Amino acid sequence: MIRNLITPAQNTWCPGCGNFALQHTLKEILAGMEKEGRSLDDVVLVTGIGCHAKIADYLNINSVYTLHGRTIPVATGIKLANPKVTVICCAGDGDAYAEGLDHLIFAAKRNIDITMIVHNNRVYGLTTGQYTPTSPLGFKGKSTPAGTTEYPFNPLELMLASGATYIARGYTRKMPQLAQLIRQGIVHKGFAFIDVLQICASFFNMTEYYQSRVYDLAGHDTADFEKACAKAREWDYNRDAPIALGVFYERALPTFDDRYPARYLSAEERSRRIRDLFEASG
Amino acid sequence: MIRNLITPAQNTWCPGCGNFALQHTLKEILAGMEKEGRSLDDVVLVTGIGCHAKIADYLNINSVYTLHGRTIPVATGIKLANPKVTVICCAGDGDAYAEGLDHLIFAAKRNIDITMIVHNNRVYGLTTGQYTPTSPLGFKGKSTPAGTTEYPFNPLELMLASGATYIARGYTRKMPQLAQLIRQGIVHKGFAFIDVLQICASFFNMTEYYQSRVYDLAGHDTADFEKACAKAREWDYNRDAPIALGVFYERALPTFDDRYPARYLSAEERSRRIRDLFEASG
Amino acid sequence: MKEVSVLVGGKAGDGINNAGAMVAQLFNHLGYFVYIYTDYPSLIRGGHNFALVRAADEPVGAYNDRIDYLVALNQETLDLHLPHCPDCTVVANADLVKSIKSGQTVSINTILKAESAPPITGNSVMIGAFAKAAGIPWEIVGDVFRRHMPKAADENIRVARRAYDEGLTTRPIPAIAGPPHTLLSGNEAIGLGLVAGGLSAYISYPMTPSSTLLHFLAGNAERFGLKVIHPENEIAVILMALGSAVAGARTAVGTSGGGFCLMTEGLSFAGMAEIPIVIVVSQRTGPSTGLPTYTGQAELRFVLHAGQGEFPRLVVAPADAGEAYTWSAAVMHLAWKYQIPAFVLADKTLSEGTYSVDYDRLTGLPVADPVLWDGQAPYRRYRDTPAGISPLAFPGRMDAVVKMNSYAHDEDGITTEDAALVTLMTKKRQKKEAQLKEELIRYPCVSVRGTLGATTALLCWGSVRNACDEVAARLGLRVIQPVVFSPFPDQQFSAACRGVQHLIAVEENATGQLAALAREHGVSADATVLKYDGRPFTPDELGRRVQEVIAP
Amino acid sequence: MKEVSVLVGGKAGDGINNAGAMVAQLFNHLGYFVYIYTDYPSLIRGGHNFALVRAADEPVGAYNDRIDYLVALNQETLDLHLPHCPDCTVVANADLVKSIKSGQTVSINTILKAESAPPITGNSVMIGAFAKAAGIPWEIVGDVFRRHMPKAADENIRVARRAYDEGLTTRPIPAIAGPPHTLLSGNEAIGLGLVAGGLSAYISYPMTPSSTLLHFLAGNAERFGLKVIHPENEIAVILMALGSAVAGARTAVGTSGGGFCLMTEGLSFAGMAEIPIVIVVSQRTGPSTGLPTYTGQAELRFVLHAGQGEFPRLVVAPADAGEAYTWSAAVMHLAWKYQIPAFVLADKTLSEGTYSVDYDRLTGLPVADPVLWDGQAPYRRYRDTPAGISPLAFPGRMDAVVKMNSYAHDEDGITTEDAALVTLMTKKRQKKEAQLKEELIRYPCVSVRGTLGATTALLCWGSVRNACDEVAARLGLRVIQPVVFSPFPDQQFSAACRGVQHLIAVEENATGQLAALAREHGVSADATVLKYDGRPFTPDELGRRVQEVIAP
Ligand SMILES: Cc1ncc(C[n+]2csc(CCOP(=O)(O)OP(=O)(O)O)c2C)c(N)n1
Ligand SMILES: Cc1ncc(C[n+]2csc(CCOP(=O)(O)OP(=O)(O)O)c2C)c(N)n1
Ligand code: SF4
Ligand code: SF4
Ligand SMILES: [Mg+2]
Ligand SMILES: [Mg+2]
Repeated sequence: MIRNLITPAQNTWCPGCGNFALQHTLKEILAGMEKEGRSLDDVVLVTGIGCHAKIADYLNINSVYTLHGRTIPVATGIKLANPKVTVICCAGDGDAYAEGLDHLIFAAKRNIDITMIVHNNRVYGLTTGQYTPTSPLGFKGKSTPAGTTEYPFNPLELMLASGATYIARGYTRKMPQLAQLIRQGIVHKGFAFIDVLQICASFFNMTEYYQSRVYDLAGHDTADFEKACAKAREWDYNRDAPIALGVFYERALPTFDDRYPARYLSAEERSRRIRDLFEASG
Repeated sequence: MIRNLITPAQNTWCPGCGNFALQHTLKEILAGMEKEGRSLDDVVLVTGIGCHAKIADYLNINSVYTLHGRTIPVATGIKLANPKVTVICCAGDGDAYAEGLDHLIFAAKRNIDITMIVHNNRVYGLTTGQYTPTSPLGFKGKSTPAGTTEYPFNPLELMLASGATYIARGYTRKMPQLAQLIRQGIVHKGFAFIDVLQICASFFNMTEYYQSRVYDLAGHDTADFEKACAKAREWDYNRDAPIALGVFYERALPTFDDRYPARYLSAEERSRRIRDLFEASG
Repeated sequence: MKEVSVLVGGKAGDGINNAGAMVAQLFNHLGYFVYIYTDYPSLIRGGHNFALVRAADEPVGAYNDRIDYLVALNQETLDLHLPHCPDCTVVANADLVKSIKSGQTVSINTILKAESAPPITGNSVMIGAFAKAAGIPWEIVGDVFRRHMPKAADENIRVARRAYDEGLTTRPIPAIAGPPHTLLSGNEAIGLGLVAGGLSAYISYPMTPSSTLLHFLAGNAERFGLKVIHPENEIAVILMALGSAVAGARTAVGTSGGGFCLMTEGLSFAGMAEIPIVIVVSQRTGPSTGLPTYTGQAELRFVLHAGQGEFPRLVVAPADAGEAYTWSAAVMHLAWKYQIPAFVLADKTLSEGTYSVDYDRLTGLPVADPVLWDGQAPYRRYRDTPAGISPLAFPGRMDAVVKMNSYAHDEDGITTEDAALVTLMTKKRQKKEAQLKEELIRYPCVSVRGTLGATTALLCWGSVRNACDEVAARLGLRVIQPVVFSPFPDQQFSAACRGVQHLIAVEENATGQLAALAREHGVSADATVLKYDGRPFTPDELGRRVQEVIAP
Repeated sequence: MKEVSVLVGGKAGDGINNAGAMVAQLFNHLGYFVYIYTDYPSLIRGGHNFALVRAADEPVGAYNDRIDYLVALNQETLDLHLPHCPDCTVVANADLVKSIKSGQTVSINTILKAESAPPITGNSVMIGAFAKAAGIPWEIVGDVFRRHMPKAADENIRVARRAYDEGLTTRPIPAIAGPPHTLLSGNEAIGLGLVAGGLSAYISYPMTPSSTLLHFLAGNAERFGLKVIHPENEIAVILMALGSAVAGARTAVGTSGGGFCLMTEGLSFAGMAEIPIVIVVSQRTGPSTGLPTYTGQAELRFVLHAGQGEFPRLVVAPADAGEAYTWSAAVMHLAWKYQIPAFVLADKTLSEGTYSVDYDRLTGLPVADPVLWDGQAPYRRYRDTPAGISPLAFPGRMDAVVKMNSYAHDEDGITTEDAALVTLMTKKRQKKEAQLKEELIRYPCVSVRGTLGATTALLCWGSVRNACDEVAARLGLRVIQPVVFSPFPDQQFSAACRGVQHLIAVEENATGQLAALAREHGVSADATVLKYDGRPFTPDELGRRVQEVIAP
């Protein structure tokens, strides 16, 4: 049964919001999976809290609409308990890079087999426009009306330093490529990280800026760590520079979930072993 | 008045613990500062919770013995409120790399002018021997009796990716160099990060391993970011490789605390401005 | 009570809040007391928003069911609200509403085009049209624009004027004698109170409904000499704030329940290490993410008991902007005198509601002074004293070695595991609490209102008090509102309850948290009237529900 | 009661815990019930550690002031303890103690050298010497070594034997009739109970006194088919655990108060999203870092009210290993039936104390079954039902779209801000609580002990119950011990209090948290006996203090 992939929930993103592109892209990917005969019952979407996270209400698949900053540990728990499911996280940049940054680094370190999509609009959308860790220096948001005093960090560099095994950057106005990057991330066995430059129409509309700077990382050798670093550093989310889109780095490594094989015990076996341990301690 | 730099508190580190070296080093540095005419009243030591943190009880200077993982935000608050004081953090690796990793990255990003010394014994000492983010793959601790399933991360790489402006590694069995690295870190204007390979005699005694591998980063160009990355990657806290000690990277950048100048308001001025605002809103 | 209510509705992004604020200022300058309630979903554009402005000839702090004017920027506003106020006077945006039965319409598009004004001035058109319908003299309208919309005032005045001129006065509102007051939101009042209490740093991570306090203080950082910092998360917030306080700066943090969860470990640290800190918690509907933009009163017990272990804390829950201002200042002073964590417990209704405040008539509260070190060495950070308060010195102070500690510690701040010393230091902290409780006797910790001698009383707290006041006035009841919850003002509370035969707890939560707390302190409510859908009680609704339990 | 107590003392790193465990096993195999208390500072080597083994002919769960044997590995042990037990029989390590007035010494160094055994076997020397002094037959000693120190048993037996042979029997302990029991620490009992309740994943970050539960389950992961994970911090712990539960795995977490602070936001999420989770909180002395290795009971109120907003939770505080086992299993089952967060609230005394447990005589508690989805599409994760329990399905289940949500949501799990729906869903969660409260009537939620008809009663909870039992036996009192705290067992509690004229609350905290809770539920204690120095009440001390308040 081909299901309707969109729920009846009213969509409340602003006109022009990049989240529409992400939703559409995911919908297409899911539809594709279904066409290939995969059951969407085995897919779980995990979101944080923020504009991006509303996608949990809109996509008609299993979802866990978690807390601000906490997609990754929830996704990790799901994957550990049931390694057969495909777990996709949609997180915000406030979510993933501020409130819950530590989890992101540990997900990379562990190489847990989940796909992390960061809707990086470089602003807190839902709380009406404060700077995030990827906002440029001097960003005037509601919490920094005189401009921020911090440089942004570069999430791709952080992921490279943390051992992530799939690192990509997409852009909501390059949808075919975005779909390709996410699809490949889902297929990738291990932690797949995709930073998506997402247009926020209301609080930080970078469309013009991005349009003239983005280019496709065609021909880049994704197995070369050094080159990946160089490409990641080319644009630092602050200075003017060409902005590469595509897969920066990919490699194969055993996953965290693989290292915790399921071990089933029948209720009787369980009771017997408890009893044995009681006896051994007497 | 030259004060006694050691308190009467009973020292409870294990025989052979590398923390003694760190304490001695800090004591010498403090004594040196005093000799140069600096008042130690202007120095604050901020520690986490763990074996390392007992140094707060032992050194007779201002100290804040905080929470597990939270040296950095406390130190940041102190520095912001009083930019004239010198703030030194002593943190554990469980502290700085697990419980409180996010703060570490943000301290580097902000370039807050504090000195962060990580007593990296690569194990949770005080809680009797569990793995930390820098324990090697397969480490058998009490929480991982069958061996860990995670690669360690490389704190130097993370710091390079986070924008830290002073990055060094020391070793508790190379005390003169250690003293030099910390002294230089304190002098450095901005966030100074020093990962100290600290021997834990009870739960992870790596003395032999380190002795045969450490070497001095003499002649390394600390201004060269690429070279710093290469040197940092040489040993990944897991594989066998030569272990460089010294300053990996240093550069000048405005500090976070500099960007928040003190603005003093007299009580009357404050009242007047409140009143004005009341009037403006009527 | 002479009163009039205006509902301004439209979609998120239409500037409904601003329009409400301008309407309120019109009333303010006509001599009325005003109150504004804003209702909006958790989204940026498109959902239904409305602002309810209630004006009266006496102070009000709640909106009611009756609406006199409906200013509708779109059809949805009419569909949602007109059925509830069939007699109200409608002023609608002709561009987006279908035909209306009565009232007048004005075309925003046409007027903007005529004045070649940008879309953002659309709500000024509606304000102009409303002002005319209500017969408000143009001088007042122009004045209010110039004063309260100084940016681009001319443009807005032009479009408002055109709408004003095109409209008809159908239901004039008389001016009444009385000066305009200051209009402050609860969060602004808290912010100003903290500044009055000596605030020098405010640290916060955005979370509705506390975010507007962050925005307000960030916007006024220069003016008040503040450092306003928005760090990576709430754990950093509380610990940075504690560091700032350790160094001697009066510091506050603000958040809502979810963010406060992440501060509880720092809270307990403040309790043990005796670090003064003010924590503003503004409640919204829970549990968990809940309804971010709606109200609730379900965190009283959480705030009272949060953090491991036991330590003194001050918890104060003001009801309106005036109380919020005076108590926020007092809370800051008391936090510093007793070196304890202290709370201003608000809710969305208070934080984002706007109230008329008269600076000169605010009840001043005593100013508690901190106990500072006299310089007699050796400095002992946790010196035991008769009142348990150890004189303060800060790192950087000459000849003071200041050692703060989250472990059990001795008077010097050195870790101890000695049983007798642990007991002593716990008693020291308890002495501070006893002393604070004593000192608070001089503060109005329990507010008794309405018909003071009535034997039927409404027991309530926080913003709900305002609706209770009105119900009490109508029904001749007493209102008992504890403002301080910790240390619990037992004496004032039992005095307040004296003679009460029928006690009705009114709360915006599902379990009756204040009722349970009162039971713990020896007073049992006979009934509870609870509401937990995120919307505040209106006096009308509350009146009905109270009558049900009084005479069932 | 026939009883004997042995104190084994030395410095941290000497293996005092192990020595205590071996002494306890000797008594166990002599037919005694035993209890072990370990006292150690928060450090790895060098500080003073001691283990107190109390053996009796009836079950015991506390140590007392009287000590019969003092096994001293160093001089400090003698200095600290001998003054309090001048009549005890001393067995001391000749290498490290000065001359002793009475008793015997044995040189560990000499014996180890003679047997060329490693230093780690030093405490086996002392065990051998003690066994001889106490006249314990060698067969039992050898047996106990082989059974309970299987690694390197031979080496240890050799050194023990030599010490045994060199020593004299000075104060023989008679064997009594009775089989050996299982000796379990509270944390082991909790762990086994969770496994019995179907545990499949345990996630925890180390924190004393919960860490030994992590170590125990990690060490037995293979045996019980568990995934045991130690993540980066407690926030990750609770959220990973919730993810695991969402996917259908019975999951528990463990921590102490400071770590629990960081879990409170996740707790509220579990409440709203209706995710079953078991949270073990083992209390230590607070506030803040406090005394990490000492006990306390100061987090009852925190656990009851933690997390923003209101939602049903189950809170159970067992007193000994037997209760810990049976209730941990029940808590897991009930968490899953009601899809709620559920607590096992322990303290250091219980977690790290060791108790004799008889598997066959444990009171079995009912097994509550979860309500599973019947497969009738469409699946609605939050379907409202008469009891408020929505049938469970997990992601991966065919034809079920499972949507979980931390926002207020409709029955499908889609976010809502609708007032009526919000009210409905809050009521749904309240129905679950009401139903759980109903179901708990069949459980022994309040334990009434001692002289059941006595009019003077001790009101207590958690591990303190064991000392209360002894005092009650001596003084002829009733003991009332609530085991379940939420939902509060009002009916059983008032039944338990019937006829009580003098109620004395006994707690290891500074404010009397249970006393306050009882007041909230209509029962006032006449006096409180409190202790908050991190050391548990001994029956002797408690007896004295109770007598002071009974007859002042
Ligand atoms: C613990 C906590 N702190 C703060 C908030 C308030 N909050 C909700 S969404 C959000 C930021 C959203 O920013 P981002 O993650 O970038 O998502 P976006 O809205 O831009 O998609 C914040 C701060 C919260 N829900 N929980
Ligand atoms: C929130 C919290 N979680 C856990 C603990 C328990 N704890 C105390 S020290 C420590 C680890 C110490 O390891 P590390 O930081 O490496 O310091 P070390 O002892 O090795 O110097 C832990 C987990 C705590 N105090 N607080
Ligand atoms: S505020 Fe920005 S991110 Fe949020 S819905 Fe609007 S455009 Fe999208
Ligand atoms: S356990 Fe390790 S780190 Fe801790 S005091 Fe002993 S040797 Fe030092
Ligand atoms: Mg964002
Ligand atoms: Mg360590």
